[in-house]
Amino acid sequence: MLGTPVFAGVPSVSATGMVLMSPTTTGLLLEATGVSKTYGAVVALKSASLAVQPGEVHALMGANGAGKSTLVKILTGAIRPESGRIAVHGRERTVHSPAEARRSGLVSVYQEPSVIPDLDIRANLRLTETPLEPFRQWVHDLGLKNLDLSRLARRLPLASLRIIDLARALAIEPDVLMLDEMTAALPANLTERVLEVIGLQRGGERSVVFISHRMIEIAAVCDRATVLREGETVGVVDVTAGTEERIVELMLGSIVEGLPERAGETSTPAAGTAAPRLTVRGIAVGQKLRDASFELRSGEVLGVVALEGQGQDELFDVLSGSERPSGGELLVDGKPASFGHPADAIRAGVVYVASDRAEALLMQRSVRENIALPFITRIRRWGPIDLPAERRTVDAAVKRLQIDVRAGNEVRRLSGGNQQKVTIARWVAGGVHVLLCFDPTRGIDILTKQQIYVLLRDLAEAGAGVLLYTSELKEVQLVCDRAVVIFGGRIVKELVGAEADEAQLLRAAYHLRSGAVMPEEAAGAAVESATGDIREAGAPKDEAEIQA
Amino acid sequence: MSAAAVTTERSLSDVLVSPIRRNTWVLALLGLLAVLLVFTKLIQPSYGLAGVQGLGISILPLAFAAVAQAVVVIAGGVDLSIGSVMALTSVIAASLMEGQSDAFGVAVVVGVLLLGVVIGTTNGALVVITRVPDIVVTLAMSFVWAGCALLVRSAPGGAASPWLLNLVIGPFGNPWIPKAAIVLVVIVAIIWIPVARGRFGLSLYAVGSNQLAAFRSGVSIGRTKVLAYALTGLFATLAGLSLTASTSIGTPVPGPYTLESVAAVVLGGVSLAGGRGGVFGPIVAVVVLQIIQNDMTFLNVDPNYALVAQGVILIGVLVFGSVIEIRRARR
Amino acid sequence: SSPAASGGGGSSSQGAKQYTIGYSNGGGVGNGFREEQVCTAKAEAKVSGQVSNLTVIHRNTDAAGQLADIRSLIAKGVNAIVFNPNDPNALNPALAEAHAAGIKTVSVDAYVTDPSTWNLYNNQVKYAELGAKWLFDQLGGKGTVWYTRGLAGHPADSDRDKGFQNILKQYPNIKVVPSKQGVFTGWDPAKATQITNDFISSGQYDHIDGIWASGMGKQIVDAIKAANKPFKPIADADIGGFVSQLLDPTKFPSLKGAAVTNTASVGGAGITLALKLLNGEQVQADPNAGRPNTVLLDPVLVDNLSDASKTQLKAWISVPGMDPLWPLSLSIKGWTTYDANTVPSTCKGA
Amino acid sequence: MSASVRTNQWLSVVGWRGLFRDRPIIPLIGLLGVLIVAIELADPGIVGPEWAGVIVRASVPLAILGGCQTLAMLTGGIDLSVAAVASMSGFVTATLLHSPGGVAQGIIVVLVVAAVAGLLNGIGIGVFRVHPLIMTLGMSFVVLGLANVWQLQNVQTGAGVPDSLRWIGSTTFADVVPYNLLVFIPLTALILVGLRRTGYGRLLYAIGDNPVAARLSGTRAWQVLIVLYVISAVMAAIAGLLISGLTNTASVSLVDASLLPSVAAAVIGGTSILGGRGGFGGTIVGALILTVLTALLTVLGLPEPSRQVLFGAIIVVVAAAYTRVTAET
Ligand SMILES: Nc1ncnc2c1ncn2[C@@H]1O[C@H](COP(=O)(O)OP(=O)(O)OP(=O)(O)O)[C@@H](O)[C@H]1O
Ligand SMILES: Nc1ncnc2c1ncn2[C@@H]1O[C@H](COP(=O)(O)OP(=O)(O)OP(=O)(O)O)[C@@H](O)[C@H]1O
Ligand SMILES: [Mg+2]
Ligand SMILES: [Mg+2]
Repeated sequence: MLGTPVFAGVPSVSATGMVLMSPTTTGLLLEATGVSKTYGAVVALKSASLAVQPGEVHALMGANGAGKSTLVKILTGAIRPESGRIAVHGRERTVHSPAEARRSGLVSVYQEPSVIPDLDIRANLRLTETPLEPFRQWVHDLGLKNLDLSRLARRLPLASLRIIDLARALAIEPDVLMLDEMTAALPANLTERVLEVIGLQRGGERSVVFISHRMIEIAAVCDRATVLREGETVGVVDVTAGTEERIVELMLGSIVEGLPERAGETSTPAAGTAAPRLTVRGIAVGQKLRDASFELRSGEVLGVVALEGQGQDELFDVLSGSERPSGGELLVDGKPASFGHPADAIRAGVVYVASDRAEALLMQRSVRENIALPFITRIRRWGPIDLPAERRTVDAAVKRLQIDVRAGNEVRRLSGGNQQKVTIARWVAGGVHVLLCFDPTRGIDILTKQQIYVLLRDLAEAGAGVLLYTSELKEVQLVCDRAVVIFGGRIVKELVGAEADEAQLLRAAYHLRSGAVMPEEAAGAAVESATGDIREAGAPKDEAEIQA
Repeated sequence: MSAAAVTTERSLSDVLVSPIRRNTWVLALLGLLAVLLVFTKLIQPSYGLAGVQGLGISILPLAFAAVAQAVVVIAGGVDLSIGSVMALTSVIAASLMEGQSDAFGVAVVVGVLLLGVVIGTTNGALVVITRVPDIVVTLAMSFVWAGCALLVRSAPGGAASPWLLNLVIGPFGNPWIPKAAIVLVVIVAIIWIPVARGRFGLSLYAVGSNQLAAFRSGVSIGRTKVLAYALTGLFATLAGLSLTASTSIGTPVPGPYTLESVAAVVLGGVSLAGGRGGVFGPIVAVVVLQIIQNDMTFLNVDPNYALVAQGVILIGVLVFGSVIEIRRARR
Repeated sequence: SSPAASGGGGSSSQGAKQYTIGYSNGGGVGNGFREEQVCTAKAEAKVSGQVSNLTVIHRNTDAAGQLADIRSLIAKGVNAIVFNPNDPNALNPALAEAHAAGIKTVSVDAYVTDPSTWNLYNNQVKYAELGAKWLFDQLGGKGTVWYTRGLAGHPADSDRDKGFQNILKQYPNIKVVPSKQGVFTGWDPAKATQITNDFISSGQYDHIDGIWASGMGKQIVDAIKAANKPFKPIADADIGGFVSQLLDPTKFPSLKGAAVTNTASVGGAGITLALKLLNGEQVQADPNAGRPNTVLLDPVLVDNLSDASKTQLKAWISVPGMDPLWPLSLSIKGWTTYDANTVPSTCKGA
Repeated sequence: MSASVRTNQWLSVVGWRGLFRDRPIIPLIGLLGVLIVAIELADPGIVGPEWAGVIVRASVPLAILGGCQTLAMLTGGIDLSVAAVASMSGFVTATLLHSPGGVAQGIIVVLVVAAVAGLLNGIGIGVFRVHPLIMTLGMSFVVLGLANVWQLQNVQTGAGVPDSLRWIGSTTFADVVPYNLLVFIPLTALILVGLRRTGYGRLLYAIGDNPVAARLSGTRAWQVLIVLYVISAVMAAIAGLLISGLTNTASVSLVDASLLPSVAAAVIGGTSILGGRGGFGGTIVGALILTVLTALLTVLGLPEPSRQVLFGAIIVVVAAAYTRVTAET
């Protein structure tokens, strides 16, 4: 795919595909066996093993909640296991803290950013004793330009923070680098650069443990994959063409049936004729979003595609009532609407699934309270709750999204994917007119993704309009009827869903003139010119920060 | 746009603008202070040397207390035992120094400062070890330290070494410069600036800003917190010694410094959520509060309405600040 | 009397207001004693006709805070400062500065050690001695006494303790509970009630014969009544609520008690003393005070055992409807010139 | 689709821990029991129905004030104005005793005044986003100042605590059951049910847990906060009336000494000062623990300094043990 190296021929351990805990070959860089961890009644890891050879990129695979993050946290000393052995360079170790792990050569980029929000980047680097020059070099290589080291971290967008996290880890020159869903929050252009950098590590001194739910990324950069299921290592696989199926099978156990190719296959919406649910006319937000106009019809899933910081955040903020537009007009079901608060939007039937779970969930409350939250917000609903009715509604939503609620007393105990489902379930439980989804499948496993696609199509079929921003371009073809591409705060292209393949979308996202076929190698050059375009358009500094 | 060099150089405007942008609140406070001084001169034309000298010595205990509170609040905690620690260290110092030589007095000051560090460390260690929220531990410890102060002496008394009084009372060189102000600025600068510049300072802000991220960045949360409390204990002891120095005695009953220090810290631009602010803002806030107090006297405001006015001003300044903040966020 | 310092502005001293006086009270906002004290100061300043401006600083603070207040009065340039000190020694630096600036200083309700300041206060040692002696005599010199005190560490409390211990030494057969140090109410009505309730419910109340109190007698008596326990002889201060209890045999049958005066009129007396000093008048210091420049106000004890003393108590509470937490003795002979009945109204309009 | 649940829950330590974590009130009650045993050991025979009545009577106002803190803390706030408001309410009611409307009028007036103070708190915190600690601290200055102005206006009206307040605040049924439970039990029921079973109660937790999420779900936090601080102030006023009845005293600073204990009652009761966790049940036990602890120290007859030291030390130990027992993993 995206100009990343083809599978390098790393000597494979075994061609049989699956070996339960491959008998240790000499010179393993990192080896963990029998690692277990429980949280109260929840067993996060039962018996996990991982063996990493020098110079390999090793995928750690598993469905949501399989225990991947837990294993990485244990390996880098962020939490303590109940049992298990960890050996680095063949020597057994107990790691008490990330700082200690780092001294042993183990460094992780965790699923959530680990940058101190109230310190500037320079201070963050000093805190972690990261050498400055290598850091700069890595930041540059990873495609983050014009990073101002004196900016406070809390003022930087999530994607920049992820890149900073990664560059910082690389600058430390670790022996084993663990990346927990590094690419989930990145726009396509940055993902590409990250994969490239990871690919370059292959065959060197350093090993990478790579976690991602995107099979395509695994195929692109990984040599081997360890698969976790329900806290247990169920297999180690050589990644070669065609092993995808095998990995998925291992991940999900016996339950896999053929995953539908296109979630929306069955539906052929009369998109052209249905009444518009949402009409956006000339919406602007300062300099960041300029003159956005489109229609979202009942029964339609409309994709939104953009590189990082092209105005999509502002668009969704305006539509969800979080921010007032500086100009333009909004119609919901043909009636003019003006949202001063998310409550206004919700009242009008326009609901928003935020991408950042930390932003959307009451982490210390139950799944049930989280899902039922929107029902009680209006003053009229402050009185006694009809508990049986609530239970019915919530149970239906939980069932529909197949949420694992065993740790549901407190949402923070759920795995990332299940948390994500809760954020969606909240809106599925009530009736929606317009569903705004901002990267809803971020960090979600392959099966759940399929469920969400089906769900979005179902909702559309039931009459809702769905607006779906996605950073995973493949999704557009899978679920969207149409897609619009935003660049520099403007809508620059509209495509029909079925035709919107990745190449098309990327080209549009970089705002390249159509017609020219983009050779994969030319991506870099394209980036340069795209950057130039933004400059001319006078995009403010914040947005210009991340340009591939 | 070619090499890495371009990407990370700081432009001149960044160097100049960002410290101003980051210290807007403190600068605004300094502005308020200037306005208040002019206002004071207008309502009380005779305001001059005596006023400034009185101001200098008056703010000393609360200023140190505010610095003490600021340190721990920056680290994401809060210390409700500052008033009690001040009382305890102040009675110990005054009791030991009574009728002793100057040299012994110096030894007492050093010893009491060390004790303050021990007290602060105890607070911090309890917070870290018990994992009970800071506010609970320090609230409970405020009873313990106040009780200890009463054990030391049941009534106010003792005496400060004369040199200690001379250290803070009166002018320094120029009659307009109070010694107390010099003492305050020098001590705070000597202790705080190296701390803030060093790795420990970074850790303080890191822990206050986001504990998880700090831990993952290799900061030892426990050690940082304990050290923060130790530093707070040290500054609280300096506040207690200023009490002894300005009143020449030790009082076992804690004064109103705990809550006042929290108020000063918030007024001084330190976020109670941790991770943001510095120690100089709170000092300016203390000066502002004291001048307001003086102006009430000059204006002959009825004491009860003065109390009301104090509450309204406290709220008003913060309402003003957050209205500005909300406006800015809208834009 | 004629103006001493100022350059002969007014020809007649009567009616010519020429002095500005500062008044500092470092604690007890809302406390009956302190509020009444400020009121008497205001009343005296008004009646004297010689005070053009009385600036009152009245807030809850400590000695260092009061130092700041006195310094701001100095910066304001008042002619005299009357204050209720938070500590006998702590204010000395500011008092010296005041003296250097030609400002007269008067300490009321407690003394300070500054040599140039005049002190005028209730004799707290004697307060305790009067009550203790009355109480121990009631018990025939033999029995157990519950010793309830004020605020730990407060100078008045320490003085009272001194007096109590003085008398205790003379009565070897009197036993004190819970200990010789007594129990502290903190002069906090709620805490006093709580302590009494605990004392009663623990059964210890049944074994005592009398109570010595430091101003919280009303709360103690109320708690005893609420618990349906028999009253025991009690010595306390002349607080309105307590004296009413002593005079109400229907609600408080067979309650024997004595009220010792602890007048809050020291505020007004302090103004008088300051004016005397400003006018250059000779002031007679109390030779028995044990310190120079000191005027001691001796307390008196009145019990509810005889008709004569009851008449005296009734006279005290005759000032219409005062707050029950305020002390009753509203004037001091020779030191206050206002009409006692006007004190409450002086406070009106704040 | 992952983790499996442990089966033999009750056999394991983890199981007990889990039980305590889900029902944090159980270890608290155990602790209260320990203190009661201690007091009985220190002074045999003291514990009995009458004693219990006295303890409950003293705990009720503290529990109500702790309830104010609990509600505020659930949203991540705190209410430092409760003491001033409570003192004001007892005091002003007393001064209005001889007004034409009598006690009833007095009570209505103070509840309205308290509600106004709470409203201003709520507006400052909810609309202007002033930190609750500062907003309520400032408000306590304002209320105390104004109450004192009122005191000086009214020294002549003959303040006295109304008999009805004395009855409800200090007397007991059959020498055991305090009448202040007549106020407390309905109030408790209201709060407990309100927190668990009403939309409003849920929103308090939601705002404290994650204000951004609450907002995105359509919660207008300012509405919730204004109502919260009004409720808190009204509860404080009710507590103030009971305290003035209990002590038969009306003073503008009557309740000051209960401010920090009210915070302590809430936090000992397991309410998180950071918001989103806790409840009123724990606070009630917390208030009982503090009251029994004070009684224990009284019974021990220690001098004041040692009592203070012990009081603080025991709170730390209690809170630490509690945290340990209910901790995760
Ligand atoms: N602090 C915690 N308390 C309770 N349970 C937890 C906690 N952290 C994780 N778990 C549980 O442990 C299991 C493994 O979680 P983990 O985060 O490792 O999954 P993951 O494989 O990284 O999933 P995802 O792909 O969704 O990120 C989940 O069932 C989760 O609910
Ligand atoms: N507390 C609750 N728990 C679970 N489901 C609820 C709850 N309250 C409402 N619902 C369900 O959510 C859906 C939408 O509720 P909503 O409050 O919008 O009702 P509504 O009749 O549309 O009100 P309005 O006319 O004011 O918009 C309904 O299907 C209702 O059954
Ligand atoms: Mg994970
Ligand atoms: Mg509806």
